[in-house]
Parts: sequence; structure tokens; C-alpha cells
Amino acid sequence: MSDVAPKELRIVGFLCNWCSYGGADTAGVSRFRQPTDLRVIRVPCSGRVDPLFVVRALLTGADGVLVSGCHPRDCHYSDGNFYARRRLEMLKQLLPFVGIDERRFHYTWVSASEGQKWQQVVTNFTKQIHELGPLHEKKEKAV
Amino acid sequence: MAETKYAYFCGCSLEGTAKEYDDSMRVVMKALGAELVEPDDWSCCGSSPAHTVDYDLASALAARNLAIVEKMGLPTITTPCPSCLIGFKKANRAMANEVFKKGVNELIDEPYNCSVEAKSSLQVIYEDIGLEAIASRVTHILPDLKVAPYYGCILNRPPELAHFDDPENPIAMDRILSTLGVDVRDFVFKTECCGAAFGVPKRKMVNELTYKVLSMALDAGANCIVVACPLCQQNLDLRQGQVNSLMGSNFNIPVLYFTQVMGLAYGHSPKELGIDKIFVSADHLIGRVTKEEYEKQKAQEAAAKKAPKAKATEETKTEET
Amino acid sequence: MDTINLTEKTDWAFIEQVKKKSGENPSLCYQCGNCTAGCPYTQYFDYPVSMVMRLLQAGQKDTILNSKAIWLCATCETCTTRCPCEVDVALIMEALRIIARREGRVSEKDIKLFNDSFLDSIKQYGRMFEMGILLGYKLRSGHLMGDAELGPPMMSKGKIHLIPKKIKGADEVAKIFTRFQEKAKQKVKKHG
Amino acid sequence: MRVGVFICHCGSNIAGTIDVAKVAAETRKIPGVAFATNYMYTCSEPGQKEITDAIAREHLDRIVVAACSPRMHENTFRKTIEKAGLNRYFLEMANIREHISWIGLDKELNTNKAIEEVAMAVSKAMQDKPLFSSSFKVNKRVVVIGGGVAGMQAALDCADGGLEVVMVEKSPAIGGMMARLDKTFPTIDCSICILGPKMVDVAQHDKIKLYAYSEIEEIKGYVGNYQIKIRKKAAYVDWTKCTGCGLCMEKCPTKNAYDYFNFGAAPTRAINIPFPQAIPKKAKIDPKYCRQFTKGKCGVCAKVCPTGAINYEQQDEIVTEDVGAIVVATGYGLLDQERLPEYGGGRYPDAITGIQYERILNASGPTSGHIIRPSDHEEPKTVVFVSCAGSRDKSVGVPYCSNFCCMYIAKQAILTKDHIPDSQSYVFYMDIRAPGKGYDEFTRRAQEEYGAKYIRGRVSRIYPKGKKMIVQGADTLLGTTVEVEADLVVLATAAIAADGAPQMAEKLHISYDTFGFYVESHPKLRPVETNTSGVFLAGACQGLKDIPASVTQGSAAAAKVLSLFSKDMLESDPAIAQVNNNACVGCLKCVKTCPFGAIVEDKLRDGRTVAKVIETVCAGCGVCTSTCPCGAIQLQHFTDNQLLAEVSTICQM
Repeated sequence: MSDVAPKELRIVGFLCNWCSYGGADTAGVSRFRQPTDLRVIRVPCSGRVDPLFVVRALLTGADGVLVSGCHPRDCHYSDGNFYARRRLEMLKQLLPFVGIDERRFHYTWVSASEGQKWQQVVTNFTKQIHELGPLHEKKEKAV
Repeated sequence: MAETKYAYFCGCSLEGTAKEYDDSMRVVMKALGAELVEPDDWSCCGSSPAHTVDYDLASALAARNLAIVEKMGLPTITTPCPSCLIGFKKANRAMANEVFKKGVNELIDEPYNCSVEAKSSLQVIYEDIGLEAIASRVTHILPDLKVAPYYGCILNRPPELAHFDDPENPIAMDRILSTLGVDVRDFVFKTECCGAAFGVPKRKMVNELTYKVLSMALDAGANCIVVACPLCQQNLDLRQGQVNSLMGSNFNIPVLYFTQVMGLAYGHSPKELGIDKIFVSADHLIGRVTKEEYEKQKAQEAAAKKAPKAKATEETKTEET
Repeated sequence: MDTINLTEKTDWAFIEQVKKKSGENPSLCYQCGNCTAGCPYTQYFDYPVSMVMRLLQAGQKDTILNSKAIWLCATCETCTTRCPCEVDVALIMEALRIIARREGRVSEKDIKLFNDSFLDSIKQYGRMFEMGILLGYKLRSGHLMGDAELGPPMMSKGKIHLIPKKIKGADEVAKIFTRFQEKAKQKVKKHG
Repeated sequence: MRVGVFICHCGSNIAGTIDVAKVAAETRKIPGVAFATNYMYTCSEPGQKEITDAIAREHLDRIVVAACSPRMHENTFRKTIEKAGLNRYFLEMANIREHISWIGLDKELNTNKAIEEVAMAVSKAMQDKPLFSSSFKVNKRVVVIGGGVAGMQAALDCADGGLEVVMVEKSPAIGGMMARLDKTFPTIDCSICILGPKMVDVAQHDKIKLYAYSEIEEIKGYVGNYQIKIRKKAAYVDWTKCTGCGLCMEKCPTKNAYDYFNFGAAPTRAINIPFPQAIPKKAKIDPKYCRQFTKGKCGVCAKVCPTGAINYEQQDEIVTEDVGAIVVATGYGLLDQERLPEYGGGRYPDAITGIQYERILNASGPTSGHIIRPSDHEEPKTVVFVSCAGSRDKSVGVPYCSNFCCMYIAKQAILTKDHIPDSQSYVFYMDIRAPGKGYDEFTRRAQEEYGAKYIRGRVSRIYPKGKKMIVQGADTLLGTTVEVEADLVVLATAAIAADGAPQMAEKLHISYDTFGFYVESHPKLRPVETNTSGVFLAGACQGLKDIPASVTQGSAAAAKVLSLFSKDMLESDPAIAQVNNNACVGCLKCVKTCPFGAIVEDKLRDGRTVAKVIETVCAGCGVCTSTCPCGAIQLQHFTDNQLLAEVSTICQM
């Protein structure tokens, strides 16, 4: 049983292929249990994540969005994640102006070897989103 | 100097068996311009016996005093006694947990909000007041002392609780004493346990443990031991006779409090520092010369050495070219 | 030594109890023996510290709670300071003492008696009254002459007071004890 | 469009916690999905045949495989559908193993999650466009970073395979840690005797170009075409003139310089040649100690040098080498004794580290192979070895096992007995880790033939007492404290990542773990590859290992380079950025943000300014795509449309 309420919320995750996606794989290989709310979209680099994707997701049905890339300076594309950081930080500031609680959006860095950390990131963020509750008046999938 | 006003918790021992530690501590703190305020109607910290009953009882006994200090509006409580110190520190650590804190506060009249930091008086003198100030007060040198500084077990341990000096090789007392111009020996048993509070119920055990400490002090070429803990002092000094009769040794090593040595270096009389209150007499070791005389002597010796030294430097020159 | 049937004789509840009490995880210990090596009391222990940890991992409740070791530990913190697995060993020993005391199993009577007279003195006067403790201990333990030779010199140096100094808030302190005991009683009721 | 979906059971790995049949059934309901099935092992031969057959039978034009991580099998299935005549980029994978079945136990939740992940993959697949890789020329030169035994092995194998090799070693001589060892376990071969010839081969091989006392300054480019900036550090000696006669070292008046080669086992001169067999055998000045630099006067070495090679004004020099592949063999470092205060923290002269003892044992070492203790130069009769001095110790941040200490301690115990027959060795250990060939027998010999006393327990404390070192430990088998009065204590200090390892990784764009060791691209099946194509790992920089393992990995890395270079042209990954000239307004923001300088300004015939992507340089990160204000530049296979398709799929479900 996942350690959050059985009622799932909708969480979208953008993971960079080289670090965080690998980190999520490592977590899987090590069987680190995680809540099931997260749906993963694989991108080459966190720098590929257009802030508009996040906004689109949050406006059209997601209750939370998580972006995770390589640790700063450890980016597979040398400094793609620096662009990501700059943009996503800006986005965080702006979200409240579109009427979205900025806690519904989180970006972080997880390397391919940090399975344990990935487990914590997912668990904590999912908890946080469940504390905030659903963002949209849509029939929640009763599971 | 960070702060100059401290809540001062001397603890039960320093009212009785360790009176001279309290006296000398107050003298030294005064000399160094630190104001000590005794919490009104303080009670026993609980010490180790309370810890055998339960954590919350132990914390409560400590917290009652911390609460008093909190009321006084002082951020720091300082105590010369490591046992009281760790009692306070453990209470603070445990009460960081809200549930536990609530439980403890249910036991005491005045609730405690964990805002008081506990520091050993040694730490206050070494860190807050600092070596410079310590040196500036020195009026006398004690040329006869060869000191083994003995910290005992819990003054610096465990590191994540003590947050002071080094758990394996503490140097605070070493530095303070050498700042006074005292000959400090490299003492490897600095932190070995002396038997702590088992003196009464487990006398033989304690005597055997202190035997090791005393003999290592001799090995280090020391003629006295300097301590910062009333229990250590009692086990090493008061019980030295017991050690001798039990182990067939004939130790005659005075065990002074570091504050007594500081007091002497600051020109205070042995009487006011309670030197007469320790059992193994230190009278033959505490001869003093004024700083001026001492420096004069040193200057002469240096002059005597100079001649050959000059030659030596000559040699190195020729070697270079 | 007789065989320990681990299937039947592993007291899992006890392991959990110690975990809960100390907040430490005994499974972190990989039995390197560093605690035993550094412990000043090993030679006096019936079971060296590392063995106590091992017995705990094996859930051997009785052996541990009846051991002298847990009472002879002086909480000098050497084990905790040097443990490569970052286990607060001293804290676990403390937890074991507490549990043993609560279950009335005390293999080192004298130490308990000394602690008791110490606590009585606090309960009574708010502070430690050395003379009182000594007398109390001597009467309870029957070691009347222990340390007798130390009496006179201590008197002469005015280190021992014959009359206790009672603090104003002595009753406050006494209340701490009574409240604690009431609480303990309730706990017992709750858990049957 | 006809999408085919294949859901893998992966035995019970997936089917155990996901109702694969239900996933297939639900998937069939998705518009565009023409076929969906589940199969035991989709990656198996019959499993792949299932796909190719279905493509033909059902006329499928997009394929979704729901199985393990694409990092595992994407390539496998791309090849599969290519065989069946589809463009390899018409494949999408849904990771329902690592990301679902292995991390959740609730079958219902898992199944539901799997259905949605598959739906996302389908929606992306429907947007997949055919992509065709172009090929580019490979520069068949390789740089080997690090001149230890692993690096030398890689260099020699590559060179013998006909490749031009550039070797960069940061210290003044190659040989690494192995050159410092006296003997090697379990054969007790003389280390330098077996390494020396290899070092000479490296120096004399006409295909190997050696940069000693040099460091990697900067790395640019991509697989097949790297540009490497190398900093040749100033030795203050003109190595073209230096003959290695050693006269300068003899005459140097500064006798207290730190000896890096001997790990401070004894001081050396301010100008020195690290060891007699050094390659290159050249002198170098340590300006930290040299009087010419500290005092501004001396010049002895300059006076005595017969070839006038000394040059106090020498500066660092930067050179550039172009290569097609990189082998990283930067080795490991050792924990500083200061981190072990209970063992004296380096304050006691007679408590030394294993590598220092190795130098003392060595005939060309500071004591010419005579075992004497540093304090009073007397011969020790009782030697205590402390294993795991920092290893397997969370409190110093080294929770892992250092791999080779158990073995070299056994060796040193044996050698001690050989040198001093009337000596007695004690070894404190927690576990004897000797899994290699002939290893366990070796540790037994140390005890059975050479009488080393092994004591099962950690050492708590070491302190001096008179002329002795008291080692206070435990014998957990006896269940008591034990003490040994030692003349000399040898600490097997923990092995750690080489210093600067993370910075090097960042230059290479490879990842490293929490301890600074480099991460291979698969722990089991791709042990020498990294996630950056063209960069390979060898030796302890990837994880602590002993000599045979390092040599093996050196050869393995070489084999990888040789197979990479077996083709004259490499296929480029077509998943790169592409500009739509009609949409591009020529703001050139992408030019500024591209981390690789892969985008340049271009003029169209009609005079309009647009951005242009240099295909070979673009690495496919997509930073430009998220920068472009008008969606004109799109990273292929990860276009806005494709990612948004996935987003809306999840959000609508």
C-alpha cells in the first residue's frame, strides 16, 4: 500500500534522461517503495522543460508538477540545467499570479546514483500535494 | 568577549566536596570581568542517578533549573560541573521533541521552552573570554608546575552533544595553562574515565581506574594533574590514599582545578582559592615569581645562549652558497 | 553455554521496546567491537558492550536485563563517540537500565541503592546532601565502614556539612517525583 | 495511423504487480491503437518476432513497448522495428517496471498507472516523425587521462591496436600507486619489476605521446571529435635538456620538502626526481620549498646542472590535442590521517599509513628497504596492522569497504616477517575480505606460515607509552578488550576518490556518485562505458579495485575504443535541433543559449537572418527549443507537440 491516501492525485514529472530518469530507475531496481501518483515524462535535459509545459499541466488537470535534472555543474549537456534553474525559479515566482499555489510546483536535482534521494523527493512532494488537495473540480479517480 | 553576564549553576558538589572549585571559579571569572548570576533557589540537575529512572524525570529535574534561567532572561547557563552540563544538554536535546517536551513540562511547575544554552565554564573562559584576555591578567608565573591536563570523559563527549573542543584530544585547558606560562605535558589519558559516580558503591573499580590515570600522568613527566570536574578531582585526590593502599603504589600527585592555577597566576592567595582544601598538598609546587622577574631571567638565559646560536646560523649560510 | 533456540527465544517485542525507548536502531551495529575496546569498564562487565548489543540484536531480554554490565556502565560516552555505525550505544545502555529498573531487576544492588539514596536526598532537600546520601547508602547497603577513613579529613576541610541545606522549592522538586510516579502508574494501567 | 502496443510481463517482474492483460485490454480502447497484446518476455527472440510479425500482419506504423526502462532496451526494440521496415524512431517505450511494478505493491494502483503511462507513450508515438542519422568522420586518436597501471594498460592496448594515444599524467612520473608498492599480492612479485617494463613500453611506444606533470584544462566536442586543452605545469626545469642525472637533487640545500611520491614517509629535496625508475626521469622543483622561490636566493641547482636545464622563470604552458575518444583512469586517493584522532590523527611518528609502510619496505624507498620506525630509526619487533582505518566507518563519511586493504595487510605482515625474522605482527580486522583467486589462501599463509596473529575486532585507541605504541582494541571472539605494546603501527587508511575527481567529471560531463567515484552506464552490462559516448572508465576512478581488476578494465576500455574506431564514420543521433526557416524571426536567442555553440547565424537568399544548427555539434539537449519564442527551432523526437501530447493525455485522463 502506498504511504499516501488511496485516492490518487495527478502529479506530472519531467525527468532528464541522464540523471533523474536514471535515478528513478535506480530507485526501482533497489525496490524503493514510492506513492503511485506520479506520471513521468522523459526529456533529454531539464533545460528542455519549457515553463509553459508546467503551466499547461497545472491549468489543464495536474495537481502538481515536479521537474528534476542533474545536479548543477554535473549536467550531461554541461550547463543545460542552469538555464532550467533560471527559468523554473522565475516560474515559481510567477505561479501565484496565475492563481496557482507555488507549492504545487517543485524542481530539484537527483543524480542517476541517488535512488534513495529520488524515493524521498517523490514521497515528500506527493505528501505535499495531498496536503494541498486537488486543484481541479474533476471527479477524482476512486481507486 | 561575546557576553559578560551568565547564569551560573555551580551544582551540588561545588557546595560541598568541591567548594574550592566554586571559590576559585568565582575569583577567576571576576578577574576576567564575567558576571555570574546564581539562579534563585536552583535544585539538583538530576545527575546520572535520575537517568537510571527515566528520561523524562531526568529532563524534568534539569529543566526546572533551565526554566528559572529562562525567566531571568539570560540566554546562557554556565556550569563548572561536566555532569550537570551534560544533564542540561541532554534535556535540551530530548525536549527538542515536542511530545517529550510536553511530557516533561507536565512534571514541573514552570514550563521550560528550550531557549537556554548550556556551556561549561571552561568553554566560556576559553571561547567567549579568550586566550588574549586570559593572558592579559597574568601577574605571576608558576615555574615548578609540570601539569597533566585531565578533562575526564564527558566534558567533550559525545561531540554532537558537546559542540566543544575535540572529543579525542581536547586542548582548551592545555592552551589556557600554557597561556599562563605553565609547563603543560602531552597527556594521552586526557579523556579516560576516572570511575565517575561509582566512588561509593564500586570503590575498588574506581581506584583501579584512577590508578591508570595517575601513573600515565607520571609517565607524561607531570608533577600534578589539573582538572575541570569535581568528580574527577574527588576520585583522583581524595581517593589517592585508597589507590596507594589498594595498588601498593605511592602516588603523591596534587590534583588542582584549572581555575585554582589561573587564580594563582593572577596573584590571588592560595587561601582564597582553597588550595588548602585539596588532600594531596600542592604547597611545594605553587611557588611564584612575578612576571617581570621571570621575563628578566628568561632574557638572561637567552643572552647566554646567543653566542653559539650565531655560529650555527653562520654554518647554514656557508651551506647555502 | 546451552543452545539458544532463536525461533522460540527471540524476544522481538523487547527489541522493539528498546528501539522505541532509545530511538536507536540496534541493527546498525555490525559487531566490530570498538565499543568494547574503548570501554573503561569492560573488565568489570559480565558481558562486554558489544556483546550486550549482540544480545539485544538476538532479543535475549533476560540475559541483558539481568546483566551487571548495564549497571556498571558510567555513561562515559566513549562508545557513542567512537562507534563507526553512529549508534548512540550509551543511550541504549541507559534505556536498558531504565527498563531493568522498571521491571525490578537489578543485578548491581549497591549501585541502585546509591542512586536511590541520591534521589531521596534530592526529593527531600531539592539538592544533593552528601552526608545524607552516604548515611542512607550505608544503612541500606550495610557497608557501614566503606570510605569511613575519608570522613574525618573531609570534615576537617569543611567539605561535608552535617546539616542539610533545604531549598525553598524543595517541595516543587518533590512534586516532580510524585507526578512522575503517578504518570508511571497510569502508563501501567493503560498497557495493562 | 495504426499503433501497436506490446506489454511485457518480464516474468513476474511486471506481471507480479500489474494486471498486464487488463492494461492490454484498456489500451485497445485508445483511438489510434490498432493492436495491443501482452507477452512473457518481449525482449526475447520470440518476443521480438511477435512484434515484427504483428507489424506485417496488422500493418502497424507506430510501436509502443511497455516494459523496462528505455535506458535498458530502447536500442533493442529500435533495431527490431527497423528489421520490420519501420523507421527506428517510430518506437516509444513506457517504463512500467522500474517506474511502476518495482516501486509499488498495490496491483490496482499499479495497473491503473501502467494504463496511463502506456496512453502517454501512444500519444507521443502518434507524433513521431521519421528521422535519419547522418554520418561523420572519426578522429582515431584517444587520450588516456591518468598514467597508473589501468591507464597504461589502456594506452598500450590502444597503441598496439594501431591508434595514436595521448597520455596525460598529473604527477611528474607515470606508474601511479602501483609504482609505489614494494610487492604485490598474492604472488609477492616485485611491483616495480613487473610495472617497470610497461612504463618503459609506454615511454618508448612510437604511437604514445606522454604529457607528464600535466593536467586536463578543458574538454570540448563530442564522440569522434574532442578538443582537449592540456596544461603542462611548470617544472622550472627544461625537460628537453634534463638528462635525469640527479646532480641537482644531490646538491639541493633544502632537505625538508614534502615527498609526494613517498606520501611523506620521509622528506625529500626541493628539486627532485620522484624515484630511481621514474618515467620520464626528469627533475622538478617544488616552489613551496625551493629557497630560490621562498627566499629569492640560492640557485644551487642552476649552478650544478651540467646541461643548464634549470629555468626559474618557466611558466605553465597550454597545448591542445584533438582526439576521438577519452579513457579516464584517474585512480584513487587516501584518507587523511587527521580524520582519525583516536589513532593519533598523524601526531605520532610511529603510527603510519599502509602506503608509507609500503615505501619503507621498498628497496628504493626512503630507508632503502630497511624496516625502521620513524621516531628513533630502530628496528620494530612488534608491528600492529589496523584494517578499516576509516573504511566502513560512517562517522568519517566512508561507509564502504576499501576493497584491497585486507590483502595488502596480509602481504605486509608476510614481508615484515621476511625482513625481521624475530618480529611479531598483529592484524586487527573485522572481516577478512579475500574473494580473489588465491587470495584467501594468501591470508591463511600469513597466519599459518608467517605466524601473524589475527585479532577479530576494531582498534579503539592508539597512544604512546614510553617508547611503545599502545594499541587498545577488542577481541570480539574472546569477548574482551586486548592491548598490544607495539613498536610500529600501520593503519590501512581508507581509500577514497582521487582529489579533484568531481571537477574532472564535470569537465567530462560524466556523472559521479556521492563519494566521487565515476558512474558507469550499467553496473553489470556496461561497466566501462559512461553515459557520455566516447568516454570510457578504467581502474579505481570507477570504484576501488586491485591491480588485476584495474588492468582488466584498462584492456576493456581499450577494446571499447578500438571497436568504436573500427568504423571510419560514425552515425550521428538524428534527435537534434532543427530550424523551421519560415517560423524563425532571427532573434538568435538560441545562438546565445546553446551550451555547445552548435547554432550559428545564417542569411537566407531573401536576406532574412535565421538560426542554423551545425548537425555534428548539436548534442540534442533542447535548451534552444525551450528558449525559442516562436517554436521555430524544435528538438527532434522531443518536440513541443510530442511533449504537450503527453501532458494533455495525462491531464485529460
